Amino acid sequence: MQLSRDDLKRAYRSMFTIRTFEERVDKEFALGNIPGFAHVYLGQEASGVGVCFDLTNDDYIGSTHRGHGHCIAKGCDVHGMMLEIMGKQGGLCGGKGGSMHIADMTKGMLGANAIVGGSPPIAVGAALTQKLKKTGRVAVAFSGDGASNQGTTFEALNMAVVLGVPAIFAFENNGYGEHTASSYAVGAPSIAERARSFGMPAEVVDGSDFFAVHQAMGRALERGRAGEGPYALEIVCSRFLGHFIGDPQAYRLPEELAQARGNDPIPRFRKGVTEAALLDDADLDAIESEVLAEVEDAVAKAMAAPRPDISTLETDVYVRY
Amino acid sequence: MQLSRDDLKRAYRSMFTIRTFEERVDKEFALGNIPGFAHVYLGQEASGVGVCFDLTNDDYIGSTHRGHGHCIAKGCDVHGMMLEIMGKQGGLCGGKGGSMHIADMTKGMLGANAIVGGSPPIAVGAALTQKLKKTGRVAVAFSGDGASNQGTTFEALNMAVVLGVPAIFAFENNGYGEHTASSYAVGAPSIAERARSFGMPAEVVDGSDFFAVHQAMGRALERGRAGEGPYALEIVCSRFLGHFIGDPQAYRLPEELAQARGNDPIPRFRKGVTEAALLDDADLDAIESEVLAEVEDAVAKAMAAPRPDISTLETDVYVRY
Amino acid sequence: MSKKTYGQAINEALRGEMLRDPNVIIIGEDVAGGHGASGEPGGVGGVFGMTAGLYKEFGPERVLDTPISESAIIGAASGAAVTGMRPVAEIMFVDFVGVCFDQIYNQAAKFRYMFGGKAKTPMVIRTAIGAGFRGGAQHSQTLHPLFTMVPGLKVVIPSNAYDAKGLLISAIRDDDPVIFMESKVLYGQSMEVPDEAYRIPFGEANVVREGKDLTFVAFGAMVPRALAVAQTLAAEGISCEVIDPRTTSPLDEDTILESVAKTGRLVIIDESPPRCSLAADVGAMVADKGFRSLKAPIKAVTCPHTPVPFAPNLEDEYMPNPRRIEEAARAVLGYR
Amino acid sequence: MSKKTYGQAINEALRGEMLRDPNVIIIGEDVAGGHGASGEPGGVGGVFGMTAGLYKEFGPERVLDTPISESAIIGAASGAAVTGMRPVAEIMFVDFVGVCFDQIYNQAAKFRYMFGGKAKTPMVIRTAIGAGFRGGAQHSQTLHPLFTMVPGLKVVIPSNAYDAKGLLISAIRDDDPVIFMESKVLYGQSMEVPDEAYRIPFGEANVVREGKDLTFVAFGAMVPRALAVAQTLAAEGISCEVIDPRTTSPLDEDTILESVAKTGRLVIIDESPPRCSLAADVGAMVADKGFRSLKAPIKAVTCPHTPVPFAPNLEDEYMPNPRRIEEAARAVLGYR
Ligand SMILES: Cc1ncc(C[n+]2csc(CCOP(=O)(O)OP(=O)(O)O)c2C)c(N)n1
Ligand SMILES: Cc1ncc(C[n+]2csc(CCOP(=O)(O)OP(=O)(O)O)c2C)c(N)n1
Ligand SMILES: [Mg+2]
Ligand SMILES: [Mg+2]
Repeated sequence: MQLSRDDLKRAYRSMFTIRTFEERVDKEFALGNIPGFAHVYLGQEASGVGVCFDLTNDDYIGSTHRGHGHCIAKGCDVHGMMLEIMGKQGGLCGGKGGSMHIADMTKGMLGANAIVGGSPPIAVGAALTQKLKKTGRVAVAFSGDGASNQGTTFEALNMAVVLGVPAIFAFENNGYGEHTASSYAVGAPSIAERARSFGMPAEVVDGSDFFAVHQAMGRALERGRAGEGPYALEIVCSRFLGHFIGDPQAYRLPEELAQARGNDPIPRFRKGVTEAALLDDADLDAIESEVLAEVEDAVAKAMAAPRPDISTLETDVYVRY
Repeated sequence: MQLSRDDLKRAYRSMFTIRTFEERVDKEFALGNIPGFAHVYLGQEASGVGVCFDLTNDDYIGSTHRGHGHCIAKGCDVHGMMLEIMGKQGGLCGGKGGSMHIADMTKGMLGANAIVGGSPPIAVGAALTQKLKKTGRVAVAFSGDGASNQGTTFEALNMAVVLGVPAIFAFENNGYGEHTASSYAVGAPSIAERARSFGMPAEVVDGSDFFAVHQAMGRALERGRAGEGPYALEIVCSRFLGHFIGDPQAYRLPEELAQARGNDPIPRFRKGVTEAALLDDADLDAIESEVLAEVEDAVAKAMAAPRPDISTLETDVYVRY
Repeated sequence: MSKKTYGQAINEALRGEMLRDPNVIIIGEDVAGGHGASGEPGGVGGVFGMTAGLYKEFGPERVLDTPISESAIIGAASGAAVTGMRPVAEIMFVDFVGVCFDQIYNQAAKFRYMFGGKAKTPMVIRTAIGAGFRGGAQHSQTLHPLFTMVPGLKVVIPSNAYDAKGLLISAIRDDDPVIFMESKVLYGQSMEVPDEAYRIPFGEANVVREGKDLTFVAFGAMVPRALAVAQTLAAEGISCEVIDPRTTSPLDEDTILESVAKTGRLVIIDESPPRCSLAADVGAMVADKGFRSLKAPIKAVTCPHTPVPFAPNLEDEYMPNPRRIEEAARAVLGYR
Repeated sequence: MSKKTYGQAINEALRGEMLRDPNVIIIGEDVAGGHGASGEPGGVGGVFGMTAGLYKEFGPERVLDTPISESAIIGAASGAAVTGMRPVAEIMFVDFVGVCFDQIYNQAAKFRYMFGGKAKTPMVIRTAIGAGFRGGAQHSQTLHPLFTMVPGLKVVIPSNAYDAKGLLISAIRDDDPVIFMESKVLYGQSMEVPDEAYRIPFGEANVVREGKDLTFVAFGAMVPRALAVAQTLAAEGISCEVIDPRTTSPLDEDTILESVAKTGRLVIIDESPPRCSLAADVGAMVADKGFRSLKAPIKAVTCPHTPVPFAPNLEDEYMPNPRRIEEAARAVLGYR
């Protein structure tokens, strides 16, 4: 079945929200309004949205240090996110987490993770619950190409096969782990092939094409929902900016960056759906205006919000101690 | 080139020494003469000997908890080993290591390792030295089928490819990791195939056939010595006894055990070389007598030896502190 | 009530909790055993037999054998815990935590705080600890300090069968991640243990023996050793109080401080190398909060700053033994 | 001699040692940077720039970029070390040690003992530590207690550029495994640092300021904080001695004990959660060996028993700050 017009709008809204949110994070960071460091998802929007599009709040995802896009795609509130990223009261994690630890259990978002390779084992656990409780739900582990070389990730792949759990490994190969190309750090000819050799179906997907990601994810999801076990996707995409905000990425020549920008998933989606007369520019422009206003509002509110109360420093360590 | 008659004698001596040594360890353990626990290598002799046969003292191996066979194959002194396993003065590690930590740097033996998956990363480092110093030497990491699922092992495979070091991964698939079959715990269709997907040549070898192991290792060694990078072998063999001495292994039916015993690498070697008239029974019997006497002597000396001096408890922690 | 070993008490607690709550599952290496072999699976029940019989009773959905992949075991447990299960994961020997420590201290233990209180991670990690087993440097460690220092984790170290059962039940019903450290040398020790379920709360020390001249604080397998020395000294009219904190995080500071207020003298017996140990932790706590009561230096009897040696005579000397405990006690008692 | 930052001092030490000894190699993530990209490799030099320029000067056989595989990084370093190299491995943030801890504490640190003194493992692990960087719970820890407790490992925690250079040179020339902990908040601090090579021995504390009323013991980035409070108190005529142990393993107990013998009062400032911390370690040591000198309780100023929070105000309160240090000092000084 094709996606409905409402679905297409939802997809565009989600991708455009990520785009707007991340551009704004980049800007607010430069202005000194965001403490610490942040890794933005610019250029990878079709991946997160394609993967999360058909997930419910009862399906889980485990994310990475580059997690804002996954959060938005999974339905986290951008107001709560911006508050969190700015370290303010009312943030999704009360200001205690920050950019690299945004989580929202009510949305099935098990947390960004500042440890590369941290999420895959946890996602296997979330998938195990689904198997044991026979919910038909799945758990997705997002990992980068860099994370695909971490021992914990490999263990999770094997464990998922052995336990037969509905875990979906979404490897976002954006070409780089920090400042090192995946062509150097991944010794294998292909991440998908490597995952396949662990005993699960795996495919390579064009991560700049929302539809390609969504369809591949559909196959993974079908298998997961049917209780047939794990699946892996190698989603090939581009990181438009540096590893973290402020990375000058002198190691990438202008041509490489231009080429990445030339394959921008958002205009590509727009072109696709307008040319097919599924949506028209007015539909999409309206979404854009709404999103821009929402993000603007989120920033304004986050800027105005107070810091967390100092009394919260020692709360939330334990349920009870 | 075929192996010379002297080579064949050396191979038989090495395998038979392992067999005799391990049977004696099993017996001395039952008599209470060996403290702690011990994992014997019975049934896997052709693997260790085939892999180590062409290695020099300047080639390295990293071993496992089931390391006695690797030590002997690499040339460690059986007297020093028996002293060590009994926890006596003069043991290869001064009695501080025990069965699971026998090492001998002068023989290129980097240590048994009681952590499953502990050795592969270390072997990558030893191989790195060889690459950087351009020695033409290699480093072998022995791992079991169980260890093939440990994250550290996977990382080592990838790292070896990325750094292009002469590391050889010898996966001894004896069908079990403790009391769990590799058919259950290795989700992949094949350990060799999984290693191959990391970007190195890999092959499956009959681990009860000394010649098959030796020849496959020859290919690995050729690549390593030429500086062409890592190699993996999945050596399929059988564990005659339980995981550790004392394991009743009720989970294996008598037929399975009988089948394993039926493919004993030692009579198989004997049959092969005598039928081909390369060696005769007298040659082999002479070796056996010598080995039996040597192991007998090692046990007698170890039994008579004193415990390490109590003053050594706090030495050897640092070179200087 | 009947005589049970420490090991049986643990097995009974696991079984009882599994019967009570279908969300309790067991996951680890060979916790069933025999999968994929020619014989029947389920006959092993862990290398120490602590989960014996549970696979046969509860089946493969409740007792899960895993590959040798500790990071994935802990991750599977914590991921299952935050999504509604109550997993009891087994790390066979505590020495193996190095391959999965991130999943413990950076993940499971931090979820709740990092997520602003919005996650709950009810999981237990059972693991075997301690020397005296001739296991060598990588199978004989105790490592309770490693866990005690981690905010978000609770650390339990039972010294006898009765406590083992009650503390394990509390651990399984607890809503935070708990590491439950089982002394290998105690597995075979037996005593009267009730058949029914009961809980021992965390953070409540057990005053194993009352005394007025000197306070011993001892953990896990060191408790019987402290008691033995207390008995020896009693023959000379010296009265030692012996405190078993039972959990190191939370730690019952009050009971220790009250005891030192009475005795003025403290010796801590802790089976681990001395640096940043529980001995140091308790000693420093008392040197701050109990300073006024102190009549003598605080002494610790620990292992030396060395790995665990293999040879039996070296290992026996490595562990805090009665001779060294007695020496420390006499030094403190004789202080002028 | 010229003004150099802590970071430059580190870079200079690395470069000097690489020039001196061809066996010194650097291995880690992005220590060169840019491999496989369209541009030139070698322009990164580590995320904090500590290895900047070294790839271009020494080439790919001396400065090795790796995948994100910390266990394999440490194993590669220790395996290279026991076979003749002198690797300097980088673990970008100390928080990441959980994925490779086994290779540190069970392997590299134990080789020598387990093998009866027959192995030598000359390797250094450089790693960035500490809060105040708004890095959140998994990028802000200090974790020196985790390493200090490990027999076989040496632990270095320099508090200024001069020490950083001299201690790093000592670490690289040392024949044992050393973990070298670099405070992120100090990278930009500058002072006069000699251009030539010099060594600062391990286990020799630096008495940063002499005093007679109170002893501060502080580690790494806490040293300047202790000094600042010492200055504040000096204005009131209170004379504080400030001791920077520089290495936590070995620890210079004598200098601390001598100071306490003089002042009778001790406050330890340690950036880590309190349990089994260095603060506890030093406190307990003095409560035993320095008991007779003590005039007041030993106080520790540490972080609370919580993960590191992200929000700046929470993080500032989390770290031992001048207010809390001063409070502790006054409590000890006012003790009767
Ligand atoms: C265990 C661990 N090692 C190293 C890091 C530092 N680090 C953070 S992000 C990153 C690169 C990750 O690359 P990839 O997985 O490809 O994700 P991407 O940044 O491209 O989204 C590294 C090395 C870390 N956070 N955790
Ligand atoms: C990290 C770690 N996990 C678990 C163990 C316990 N253990 C020791 S040997 C073993 C089985 C290893 O199986 P395999 O690698 O196939 O080697 P084999 O015993 O068959 O030679 C296990 C689980 C360990 N020593 N280290
Ligand atoms: Mg990437
Ligand atoms: Mg095996």
